[in-house]
Amino acid sequence: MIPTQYYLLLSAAVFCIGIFGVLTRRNALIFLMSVELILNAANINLVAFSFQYGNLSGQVFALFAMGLAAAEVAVGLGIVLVLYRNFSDIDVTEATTMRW
Amino acid sequence: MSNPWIAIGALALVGVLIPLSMISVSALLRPSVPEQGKRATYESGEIPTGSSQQIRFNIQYYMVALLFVVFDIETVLIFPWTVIYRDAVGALGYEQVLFPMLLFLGVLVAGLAWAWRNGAVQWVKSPRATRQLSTNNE
Amino acid sequence: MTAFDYAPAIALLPFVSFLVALFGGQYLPKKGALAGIAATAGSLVLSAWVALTVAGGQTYNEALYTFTAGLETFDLHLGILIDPLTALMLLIVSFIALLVHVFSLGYMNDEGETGLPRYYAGLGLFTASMLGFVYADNILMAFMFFELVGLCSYLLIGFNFREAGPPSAAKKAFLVTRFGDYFFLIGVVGIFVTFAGATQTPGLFAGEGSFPVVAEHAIVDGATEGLNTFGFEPQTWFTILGLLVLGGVMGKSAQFPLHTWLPDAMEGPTPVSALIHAATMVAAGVYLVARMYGFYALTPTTLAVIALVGGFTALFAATMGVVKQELKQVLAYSTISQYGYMMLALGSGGYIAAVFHLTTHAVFKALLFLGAGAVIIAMHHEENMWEMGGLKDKMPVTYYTFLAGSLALAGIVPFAGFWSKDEVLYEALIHGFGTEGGLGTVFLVAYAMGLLAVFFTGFYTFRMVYLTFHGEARTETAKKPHGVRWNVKGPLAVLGILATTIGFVNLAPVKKLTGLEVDFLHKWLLGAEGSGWEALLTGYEHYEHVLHDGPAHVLVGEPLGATGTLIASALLSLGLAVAGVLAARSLYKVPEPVEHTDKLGSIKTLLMHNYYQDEYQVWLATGFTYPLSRAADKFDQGVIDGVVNGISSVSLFSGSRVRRLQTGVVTNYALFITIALVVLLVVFGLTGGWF
Amino acid sequence: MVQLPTWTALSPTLLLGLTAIVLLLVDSIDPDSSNNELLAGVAGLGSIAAAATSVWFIVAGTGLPAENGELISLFDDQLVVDQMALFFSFLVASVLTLVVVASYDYMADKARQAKYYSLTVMAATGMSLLGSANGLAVAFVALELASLPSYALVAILKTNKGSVEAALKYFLVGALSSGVFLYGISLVYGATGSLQFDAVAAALTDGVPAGILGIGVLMIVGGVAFKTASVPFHFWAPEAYEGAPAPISAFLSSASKAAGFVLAFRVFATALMGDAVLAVVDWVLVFQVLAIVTMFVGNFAAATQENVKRMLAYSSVGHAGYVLIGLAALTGGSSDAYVLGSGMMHLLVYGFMNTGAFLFIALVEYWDIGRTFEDYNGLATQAPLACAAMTVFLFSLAGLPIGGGFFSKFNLLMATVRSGTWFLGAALIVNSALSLYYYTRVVKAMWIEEPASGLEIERYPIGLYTAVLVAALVTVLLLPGFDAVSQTAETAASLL
Repeated sequence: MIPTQYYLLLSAAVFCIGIFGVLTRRNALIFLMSVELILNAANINLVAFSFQYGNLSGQVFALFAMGLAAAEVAVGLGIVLVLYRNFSDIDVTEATTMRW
Repeated sequence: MSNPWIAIGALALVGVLIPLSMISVSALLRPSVPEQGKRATYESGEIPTGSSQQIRFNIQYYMVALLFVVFDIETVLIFPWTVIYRDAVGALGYEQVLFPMLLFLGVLVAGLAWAWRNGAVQWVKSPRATRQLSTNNE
Repeated sequence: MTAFDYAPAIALLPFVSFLVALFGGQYLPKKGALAGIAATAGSLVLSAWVALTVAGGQTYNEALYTFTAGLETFDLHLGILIDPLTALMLLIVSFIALLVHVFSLGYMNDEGETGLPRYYAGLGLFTASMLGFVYADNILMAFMFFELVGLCSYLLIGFNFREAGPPSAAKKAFLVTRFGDYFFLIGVVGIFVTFAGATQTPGLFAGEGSFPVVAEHAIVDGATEGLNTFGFEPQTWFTILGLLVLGGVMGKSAQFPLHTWLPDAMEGPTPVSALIHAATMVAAGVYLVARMYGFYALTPTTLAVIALVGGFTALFAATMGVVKQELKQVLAYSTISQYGYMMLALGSGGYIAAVFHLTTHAVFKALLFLGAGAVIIAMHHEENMWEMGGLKDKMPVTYYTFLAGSLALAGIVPFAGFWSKDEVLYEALIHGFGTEGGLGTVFLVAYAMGLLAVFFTGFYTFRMVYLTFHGEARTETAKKPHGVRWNVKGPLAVLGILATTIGFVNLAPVKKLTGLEVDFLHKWLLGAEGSGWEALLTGYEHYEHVLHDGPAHVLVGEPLGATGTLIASALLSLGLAVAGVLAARSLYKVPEPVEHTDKLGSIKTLLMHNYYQDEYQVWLATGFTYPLSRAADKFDQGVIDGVVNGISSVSLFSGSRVRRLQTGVVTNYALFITIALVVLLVVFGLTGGWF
Repeated sequence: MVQLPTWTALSPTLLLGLTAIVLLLVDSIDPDSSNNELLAGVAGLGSIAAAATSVWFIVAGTGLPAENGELISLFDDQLVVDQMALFFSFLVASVLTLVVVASYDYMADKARQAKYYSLTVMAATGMSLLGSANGLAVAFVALELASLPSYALVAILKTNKGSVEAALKYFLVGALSSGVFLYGISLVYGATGSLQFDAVAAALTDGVPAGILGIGVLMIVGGVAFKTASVPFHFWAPEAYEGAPAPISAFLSSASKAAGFVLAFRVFATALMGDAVLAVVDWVLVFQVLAIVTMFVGNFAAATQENVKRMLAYSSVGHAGYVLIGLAALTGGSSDAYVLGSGMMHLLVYGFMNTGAFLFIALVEYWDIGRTFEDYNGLATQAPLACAAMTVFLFSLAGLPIGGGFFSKFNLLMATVRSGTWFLGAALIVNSALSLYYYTRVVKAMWIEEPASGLEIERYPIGLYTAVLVAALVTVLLLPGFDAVSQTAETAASLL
C-alpha cells in the first residue's frame, strides 16, 4: 500500500502549481484552470485520507467538491464571456477601472 | 511478496508505448494528401471560427458543454445511492431512501426545464460560422 | 398625576420642535422659530412645576425603558433622576434656551439669514439632548445624550458652512470633544465592568446599588465583594475610572488642554454661542462631575487633579482673554476661565459653590453673549472691538445690561458673580488650610491661581467694555449703528435684572456674619433629613460626610478665625477684581485707546491723565500681563492646535496610503493573499512547532 | 398543539429554497416576458415567510435544547437547528426582504429579472443553510451555494463595465479562496478523520499531527476571511460592492458577511475550540491580528474616498473587523458566550443599517445623480425623508446613540474589556472615531451643502422608499428593542 504521505506530497505539488498559475497567468481561462488544480489537489487529499481512515465521508465529499467545481467553472466561464464582450480581452489585468 | 511498483511501472510503460507505436506505424504507412479540411482544428464536429492560431468557438458550444458537465457530475452523486439502494430500502423504507433522491432529481429537472425554456439548448448557427463553412467548401 | 409623570416631556418638547422645524420649517411663518419658542416655554413651565414639586420634598428616580436586562450581568436602560440639582439645572437650561430662541428671532430672522429651518432644528435638538442629559439617571444614558450634544454643536457651529472658518471650527470642536469622549466611553465601560458583579444596576447615579454608593461601601467599609478592579486596589482603580470620565468632562467643559475648540467655536451664530456657553454643552461637563460627585469625593487624587486643572484653566484662559481683539473671543476665553472656577470648586470640596457659580454664570454669560450679539447686529456683523467704541449712547439698553453682566463677570459686589466666585475661592481656601498633607497644598496652589485670575478677569472684562462702548466711535459703522428690536432687548432686560440679583439666592457670607437664613441654594442642595431625598444619597449632606470621613479627609481650617477668614477672602478677591477693572480703565477709558500698550511713551501720558494710578499697576498691566498672555497664546495656537491638526492630517495621509493597496489588478490581489497566507503559515508554524 | 415533524425545523431555509425553484418555474412557463410584480411578489412573499417562520421558531423555543438536553439535528448530525441557526435565518431573510422590495423599482426597466430574483433567493438559501451547517462538508456546499449566485448577481448588468469588472474580481478571488478553504478542510479531515463538527472536536486531542492540522486551520481561516471580507481576503470587497447593482451590494455586504461569520462561529467555537488545537495553532491570536488589521485597513481607506458607495464598501470591511472581535476575544472562560453574542448582535444591527445605507445608494443610482460626495450636495432639499433615513443609518454605523449600532458597538467594547483584550477595544474606539469623520461627510453633503443647480428629483419610487424607511425604522427601533436581540444572541451563543 502506498503511504498517505505520498498522496499528500502529490496534492501539495498540485496545489502549488495551481497557486503558481493563479499568480503568473493573466489569461482568465488559465486562471480558472489553475483554480481547478487547487480544488483537485484538495480532492486528492480527501480521497487519500478517506482511504487511510477507512471511512467514506471523504470520498463522498470529494464527489460533492467535483460537482461544485463544475458549477463554479460554469459561472466563471459566463463571467469571462461578459468580460470579453466589455473589455474585448480576457486578460484579467485589463479590467482596472475601479481601484484605490 | 513482489513490489507493487513493478506492476505500476509496467502499466505506465505499456500506456506510453501503445500510442507511440500506433502514431509511428500510421505515419509510415499512410499516403500524404494535404487538404484544407484536414488542417482545421477538430472540435467535436463543430466548425471553429476565426483563425486557427486563436481558436474561437461559437458561444453555444460552451453553453451545451457546461450543461453537460454540470448534469454529468450530478449523475456521479447518484451512483453511491444506487449501490446501497436495495439494502437501504429494506432497512429504512421508501420515504427515507427513495423520496430524497426523487426530490433531488426533481430539482435537477426543474433546472433543466428552465434552461430548455430559456433557449440554452436550442442550437442556433452563428452567421460567421455559416459564412466560414461556405468559404471552406468552395 | 404628578409633575414627574410629565418629566419626559421636558426633553421631548424641544425634540418635537426639532422635527417640526426640520420637516415643516420651510412652510412655517418664522421658519420653525415659533415652534421652538413654544416648546422651550413648555419645557420651562414643566421644569418649574418639577422644581416646585421637588421643593415639596419629593424626588424621582425611575427606569423608564430597559434596553437590555442582562442575563446574569446588568441592565442598560433609560431613566429619569430628578433631585434638587437636576431640577435647578432643568430650570436653567430651559430658561436660557427659551431666551436664545426669542433672541434668534432678532439675530437670525430679522437679519434675513438663510437656512433657518436647519438652524431651529439644530437648536431644538441641542436643547432636547441637553435636557435629556441633565435628567439621565445612569451614566450610559448620560453618555448617549452627551454625544448628541456634541453632534448638535457640530451642526450649529458649522451653520455658516460656506465661509472658511465655521466648517473647520465645527470639525475641531467635534474632534476635540470626541477625543475626550472616548476616555469617557472607556470610563463608562470600565464602570459597568467594575460594578457589574456587585450590583444589578451599576450605571445608576443615585440610590443604593448605584456605582458611587457601591464604591463608597468598597472604600469606606471594605465591602469589595463582586467588584472587578482588575487587580488594582479599589482606591487606585476608582481613581483611574474617575480620571477616564474626567477626560470627557475636560473636552466638553473646555478645560486645559482640551479647551482649544471653544474659542474657534465662536464662528457659530452668536445665539448658539450663548446657548453653548451658558447652559448646554460646556455646562454638561461640569454638571457631570457634580452629578457623580459621590464618586469623585472618594478619591483624593481625582479631587486634586480636578482642582488643579480648574485653577490652572481659570488663570490660563483669563490671561489669554487679555490680548484678544474680537468681542466674542474675549467672551470665549472668559467662559473657559469661569468653568475653570467651577472645576476648582468641585475639586476642593466646594460642591455648593460650584453649582452656585454654574447658575450665576449661566445667567451672566448668556447676557453677555446676547449683548455681544446685539452689538454685532448693530455693527453689521463686525466683531473686532477696535472697530467699535462709543456705542454707549447709541444703544443704552444694551450698554446697561452688558455692564451688569460685566460687573457680574468681574466679580464686583453686589452683582451675581461676586457672590459665587467669592464662595468658590473661600471654599478652596478653607479646605486648603484644613486638609492635611498634599491635598491641602494642592488646594492652596489652585486657590492661588484662581485668585490671580480674578485680577485678569476684571482687566479683560472692562477692557472689553471700554473698548466697545466708551470713548469715541472709531469707524463709520460705529457712528451709525443699526437698531435692534424688542426681541433682542427683551431677553437682554430679563437677563440684566437677573444678573444683578441672582446672587442673592445664596448669601452664605451674609448668613455667617449676621445669622440671617438667606442661603437658599445651600438649603436647596443640602438634602437634609426628612426630605425624601435622603435615599438617593446625592445631597450635600451626604457628600460632606464622604469628603470628611472618606479617604480624602477634606476638613475646614480657618487661619484667621471664622469671621476673619471670611472677610479677608472676600476683600482679597474683591480687591483684585477692582484692581483689574481700574487697570483696564486706566489703559482703555480714553478717547483714543492704543492697541497694544507696549509703547512706553503713551503710558507716561496715561499716567498723567490718571492721577490716582500708581506705577505698580501699570507695570502689572504692561510688564507682566501682556508678555504672559502672549506666551500663553503662542502655546495655545502652536502646540495644542498643532497636535490636533497633526493627528487628523496623519490619519488622512495614512488613509490615502492604505487605499493604494487596492491596486485594481486582480493578480496583485491574489499575490497579496498568497503572501499573507504564507506569512501567517510561517509565523504560526514556527511558534506552534509544526516543523 | 400538534407536534410538527422534525424536519420542519429547517423551514426558513426550505422556504427560501422553494421560493427559488418557484421563481425558476415561473420563468420557465413564460420566459419571454418579465412580470415584475409577479416575480418580486413571489420573492418577497417567500422571504417574508422565511423571516416570519424564524421569528416564530425563536419565540416558540425551537432552537432551545429539548428536555433531554438535545438540540434538533438532522441528517445524521450534518445539520443542526439551534437558536443561532434561526437567528441567522432571520437576519438573512429580512435583509433579503428589504433587497427584494427595493429591487422592485431598481430592476424595473432592466433585463433578466427572473434570473435576478431567483439567484438572489438561491444565494439567500445558501446563507441560511450555512447557519445550520454542522459539518465541514455541508458548510462548504452551503458556502458555494451562497457564493456562486452572488458572482452571477454582481455581473447581472452585463453591459456595464463596472458590474463585469466587479464580478470578475469577486469571482477570481472567490475561486482562489474556496480552493484554499477546501484544501484546509481536506487537511483538517486528514488530521481528524471526520468532517462533522462534534466528531472533529472529539478527535482533536493531544497527538494530532500538528503540521497538517495547523495548515488546515489557517486555510479555513482564509476561507472564512474571504466570505466576511476580512483582510487579507478582502480585496474583492471594495470593487464588488462598488460595481455591483446597489441592492446586490447591500445584500452581499450584510447577509453574505453574516453568513461568513456564522460559519466562523460554528467552525471555531464548536469544532476547533480546544486546548489541543490552540496549542498547535493559536487561531484566537490569528483573529486578533486580522481583526485589528481589518479595522484599520477598512476605516483608513474609507476615510479618503471620493465615491460614497466605495466609502461604504470600505466601511463594510471595517465592520468585519469589529465583528471579528467576537472571535478574537474568546478566551475559553466564562465570558465567551457574551463575546460571541455581541458579535452576533452587531451583525444583526449591521444587517439593517448597512442594507439601508446601500439601498439609499440604490435610490440615488435610480435618480441617476452621480456617485461622489459632491453629487450628494443638497439632496435633503429634494428628498428629506430618505436623507433623514440615511442620516440614521450613517450615525448608527458610526455608533452614535441614534440607532441600534450604539448598543452593539458598546457590547463589543464590553466584550473586549470583559475578556481582557483591551487592545481590541482600543482599536475599536480609534476606528469608530475615524469612521464618524467620513460618515459625517455624507450627512454634511446632504443636509448642509447647497444643491448643485438643476438638481431635481421627479420620481419617488415606492418600493425603494419603503425598503429604506423600513430599514431606518428598524434601525431606530433596535435602540429600544435591543433587549430582545441581545437575549436571543447570548442564549444562542451559550448553546454552542
